[in-house]
Amino acid sequence: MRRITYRDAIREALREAMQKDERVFLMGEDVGRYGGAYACSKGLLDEFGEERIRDTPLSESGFTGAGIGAALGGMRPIVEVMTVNFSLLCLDQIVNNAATLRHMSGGQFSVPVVIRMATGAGRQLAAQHSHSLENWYAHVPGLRVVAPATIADARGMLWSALEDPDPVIMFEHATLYNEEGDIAAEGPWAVDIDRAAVRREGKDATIITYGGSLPKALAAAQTLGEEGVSCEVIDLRTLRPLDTERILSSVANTHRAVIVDEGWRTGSLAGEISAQIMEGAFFELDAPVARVCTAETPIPYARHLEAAALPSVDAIIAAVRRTLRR
Amino acid sequence: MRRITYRDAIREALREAMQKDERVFLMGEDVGRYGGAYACSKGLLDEFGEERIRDTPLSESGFTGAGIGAALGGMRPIVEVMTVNFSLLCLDQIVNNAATLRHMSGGQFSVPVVIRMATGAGRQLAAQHSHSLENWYAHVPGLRVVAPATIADARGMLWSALEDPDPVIMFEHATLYNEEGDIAAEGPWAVDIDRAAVRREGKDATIITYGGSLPKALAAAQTLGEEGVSCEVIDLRTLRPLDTERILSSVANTHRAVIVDEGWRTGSLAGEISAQIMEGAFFELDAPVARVCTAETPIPYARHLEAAALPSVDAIIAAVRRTLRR
Amino acid sequence: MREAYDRVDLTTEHMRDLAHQMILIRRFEEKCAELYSAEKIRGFLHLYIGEEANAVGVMQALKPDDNIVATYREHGHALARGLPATEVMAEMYGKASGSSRGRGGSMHICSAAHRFYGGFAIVGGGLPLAVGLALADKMRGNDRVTCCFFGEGAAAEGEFHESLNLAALWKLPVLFVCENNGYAMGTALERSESETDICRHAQSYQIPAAAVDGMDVLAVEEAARDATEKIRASEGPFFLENRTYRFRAHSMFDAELYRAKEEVAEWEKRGPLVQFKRWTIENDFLSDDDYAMIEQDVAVIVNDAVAFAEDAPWEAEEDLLKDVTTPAAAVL
Amino acid sequence: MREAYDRVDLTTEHMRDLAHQMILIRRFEEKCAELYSAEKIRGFLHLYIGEEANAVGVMQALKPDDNIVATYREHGHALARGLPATEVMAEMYGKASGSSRGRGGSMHICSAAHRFYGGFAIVGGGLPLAVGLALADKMRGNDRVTCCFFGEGAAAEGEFHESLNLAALWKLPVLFVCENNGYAMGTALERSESETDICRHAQSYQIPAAAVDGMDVLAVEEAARDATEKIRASEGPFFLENRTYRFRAHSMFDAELYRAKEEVAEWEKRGPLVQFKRWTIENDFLSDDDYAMIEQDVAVIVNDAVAFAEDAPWEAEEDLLKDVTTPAAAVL
Ligand SMILES: Cc1ncc(C[n+]2csc(CCOP(=O)(O)OP(=O)(O)O)c2C)c(N)n1
Ligand SMILES: Cc1ncc(C[n+]2csc(CCOP(=O)(O)OP(=O)(O)O)c2C)c(N)n1
Ligand SMILES: [Mg+2]
Ligand SMILES: [Mg+2]
Repeated sequence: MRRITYRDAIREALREAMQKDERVFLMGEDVGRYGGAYACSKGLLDEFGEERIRDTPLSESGFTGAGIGAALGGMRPIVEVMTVNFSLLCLDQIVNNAATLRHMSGGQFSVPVVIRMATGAGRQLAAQHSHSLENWYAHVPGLRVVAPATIADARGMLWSALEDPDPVIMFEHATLYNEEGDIAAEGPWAVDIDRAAVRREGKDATIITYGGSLPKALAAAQTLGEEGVSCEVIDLRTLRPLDTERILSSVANTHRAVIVDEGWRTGSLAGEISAQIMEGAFFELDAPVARVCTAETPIPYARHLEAAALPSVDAIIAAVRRTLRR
Repeated sequence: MRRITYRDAIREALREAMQKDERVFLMGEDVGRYGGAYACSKGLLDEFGEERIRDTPLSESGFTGAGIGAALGGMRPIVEVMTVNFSLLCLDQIVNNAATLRHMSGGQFSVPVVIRMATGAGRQLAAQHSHSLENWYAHVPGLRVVAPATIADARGMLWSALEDPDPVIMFEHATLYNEEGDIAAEGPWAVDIDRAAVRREGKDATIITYGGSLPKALAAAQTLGEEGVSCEVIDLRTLRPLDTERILSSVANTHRAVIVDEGWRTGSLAGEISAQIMEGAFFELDAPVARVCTAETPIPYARHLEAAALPSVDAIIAAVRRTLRR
Repeated sequence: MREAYDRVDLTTEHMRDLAHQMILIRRFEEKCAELYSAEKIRGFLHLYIGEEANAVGVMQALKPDDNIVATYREHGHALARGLPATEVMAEMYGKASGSSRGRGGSMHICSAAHRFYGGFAIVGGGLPLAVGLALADKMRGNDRVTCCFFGEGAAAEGEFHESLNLAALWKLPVLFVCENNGYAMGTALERSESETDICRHAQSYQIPAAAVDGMDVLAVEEAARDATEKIRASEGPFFLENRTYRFRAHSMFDAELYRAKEEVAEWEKRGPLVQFKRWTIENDFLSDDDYAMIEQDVAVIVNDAVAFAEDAPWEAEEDLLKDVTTPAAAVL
Repeated sequence: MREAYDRVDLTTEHMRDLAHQMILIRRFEEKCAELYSAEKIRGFLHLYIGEEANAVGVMQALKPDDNIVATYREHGHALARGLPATEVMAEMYGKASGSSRGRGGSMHICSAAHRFYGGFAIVGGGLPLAVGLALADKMRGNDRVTCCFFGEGAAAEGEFHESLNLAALWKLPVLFVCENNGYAMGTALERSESETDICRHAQSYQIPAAAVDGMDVLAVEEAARDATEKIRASEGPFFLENRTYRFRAHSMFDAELYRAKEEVAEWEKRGPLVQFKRWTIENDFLSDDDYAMIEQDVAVIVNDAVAFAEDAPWEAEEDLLKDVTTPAAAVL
């Protein structure tokens, strides 16, 4: 075992992919000389050169579309859109082109591109730099959406995503990059991105979450555990397609569920999951499924207001208690 | 009473708004000389001139942002984005600017812009011209989202939207423009856009829908009614903020609900509504809430495939029967 | 048309071939218009009638291995590229034998075999893809040109700006072909661009650009040969502005309130078919009989296409979800 | 700096005023950097140090009634526009007395009273808004200029292209000020633009453009006066490219791997404060004592700002959802 950060894990995964497959290259704003807005690609320019660690102009639609086109052309591009906030400028390319090409062409073309972006709030970056739009992407057929929440997944998911012949959106929560954790000294690292992962087993209630909210969910489960409430914590890991089976089987055991999602409550992925539980496990439920989401406001800058807007460990604990009527 | 089409109703509403308030103007691609992609503004150029019926270049982000800026500057712009499919090019302006400005400025600025767009499938326009992304917009704090489903709402909602001091997104389902209906000879037309509308009363099950799916829901309710199943049909009318109260009170009476939404099932607004019923009326439910949505595929061109992908009257009837276990 | 054309193979064979292609596109689309009224074809139908010289002329300069990215007005490009009229027509019918198995329709004609990437219906949306295809070729050392067709209306879109800059910055082998037919739906160029000289925009990215008479197939072929030669040599993009005109409505829903019949009539006099026919006859390349023959051959092709489409099977409804994602088996 | 400057009011008062403003911005931001390390200020902090001559010079040409749209690097613009240092500092602290009640922070300084629309953190995102503000003024017959600041990195964005075209096409009173500091984060201009002469881009939309030495406050003032005069006369946009340099890191997270210390040192020699100080002393407008006085005054202002921010109250948590939508009461 060795101790590395989530950021290191992403960087290792990038290096490995570049070494394994010469069709792989990384493109995006400041991935090269700057070393990446979150320093994920620091050092890679020296190792792989300008062609494969490709700095782009500020042109989200242009270079994301170019990544999609390069994938069509036989490459395996990794496009880094600095943050999901800026991806609002390239949604046309992702939704109208990447997600539809296979279908529109009657199965003639595939688009094996991986588009990485940082997501989420928690760093006092205010209203234009704190979105969590995972459910927007999870809504779109033709895309796969993944969200590594652990060091191991950060290390392993990229390669699994590159092996997918279709476009994959990879969300990296900005607050995770500095997280440290133990990881095996050597691979294999590949992750099964068709399956959700149980991060903690439990029998009284199921907490379903992903990405940046996983640490909060585990902390809540820990505290509740000390009080004798045993929570199962499910890390969705892949947001599209959802591992509904895993969700339902857990709820069938615990009969109670709380979904934690940093997206704004209305229209959130948490809503979708609640609906799927309604449809697939209604008669198993002892209490209504609860959601802990972000308040319905653009994210404020002030620390205390931002904290009040986002899902908190306390809010998760309270929600679990409510479903248990304790 | 007089008989007009949904398109006529939109046009009358545009004329009335232009006449009532000189700060109002219409801008968008081909709204002038062409008469509007859906002919909604036909004739208005002659009446109001180039300045107020403003043709724009193909620059969705540019002219939508300009509409937002003009609203900041004291005008009351109506921006027409031909279809929601093209709005993928101006989401940055709508989400990062229009929806956040009031908040980011600590309440100093308001953005009284109305952004109209056609939405939906059903006309064999295939994968890039058939999106229903209502839930994307309904997810965003700072926006109001409305969807006139009837001739009267098409006639009245625009003015109500213009009276809202904040940005309003108005979705007009492309299959509704040719719908005909009776409407009062004279106003007032203004619609209460804070409330959902009950389009048909019933006691056995509640069908919740909006926009282009309302006619399908009513047809299903009609058939079911003939079989002795009495359905209440709720037209959400405003997709953000949702009239949760109205939804819950109806479900409290019928104890059964089916949601019809042309969005792709996963991540749909239907999921949000199902979750809200879970949270607010769980103990009232005699059966799990059902959803009738669009299949998880880009919309195919072929008529029979497109029809198979979209919510149908038969599918709604079947879903209601299932919730009634008949 | 002009006296002389350099670097165009001025033989009877080639002239016949060009005439055949342009006439095939014209008759094929005239038939499509009929079939639209007959409700055999639905959705949007954007006719290329009047603009045939552009697709046909440009394709002469492209090799089978080059890539093509087109718009929703792409029937002409597809046929000129050699897609079988049968499969294109079947696609318009929405049949399983269509080039996109009926999933694409008129706006999304595609053929991997012809490196014809489609059929893109978001104005400007094809440009970034073309840049990416060229980037892949450059990185893999393929000697290939990516030819991207779009209308002058697309020039106002941000994606145009971003794509031209990337192509020039990275010296990518892209041939940008702007089919300037004067209108974007009902919006005349001067109402959408502060600078109506599109070439000047291209040049502002350091991209060499040339304007050509898009009603003269030989002029277009010549310009395209120049352009592709420069691209293959310099590995940088080139920009062609083809001055042309759309004789028909934008789509079947267009009432054409924005232009005068006289204007259309004026341009029709300079139509690519009439001009070329006159020129080839005056210069003794082809005779009236040759043209009669061509019309006969074309009529057969169009009729066969319709027959094929009529008889073609519908995709099974159970296969609705096919082609949303790639089956693991198909992984390369 | 030059010998002579036309149309700049060469008086001791004006020189003192310019010096005061530039020094205020410099000391204010130096303090901000300290406070960031002390964790009083959080989030992103983009310092304007080295670029002060641009905001200060341009503001001289603007009237109280003109509109301003800026970026996330806008402390200098806010102060030069006259926003109280107290409210700006309180905003950085996230306090309720901040210019945006603590909701915006460093990147979203706004003031309706100063027609300072903010503080926009999406690169290029402010340009369409500026076009819209100018459109409103033109339609309402207001004699007003909208001044839009952005960096050279924004020039590659589609929104830049669309906005310049609209402003030129509709002849709107917009002053585009491109603060070209050579880098977009770590990306040098030549790595992001195929055409590095930004003025040439502006001209390709038929927008008159001029490049000016952004390290010379008098040259900037002069150019801005020329520009705004032309705009007010012709009712069309004007484009200024200010050649300047950022002395500090892009943000507090930047390791500056992409440029050499020597390059920074070279530019620092031409710093706007040192140059102006030398020039005003050599030309007997100001003395060392004057500068000592200015530093004293500025120190007081900065200290008061910090004291104000320290003592300012926090917004109540219950008010979290305030300012998401407009209370009916506030409807105009
Ligand atoms: C982004 C986008 N906006 C609007 C439309 C609707 N639309 C389809 S074609 C067209 C006009 C395009 O004109 P041009 O680029 O000149 O091509 P032409 O149709 O003249 O061949 C418009 C506005 C679209 N398809 N995509
Ligand atoms: C659309 C978008 N993409 C990326 C970013 C991240 N980012 C913030 S500032 C910046 C560089 C901008 O450079 P420039 O426009 O030259 O302004 P400068 O910072 O040099 O003043 C980048 C890439 C952003 N904020 N918005
Ligand atoms: Mg055109
Ligand atoms: Mg810069």
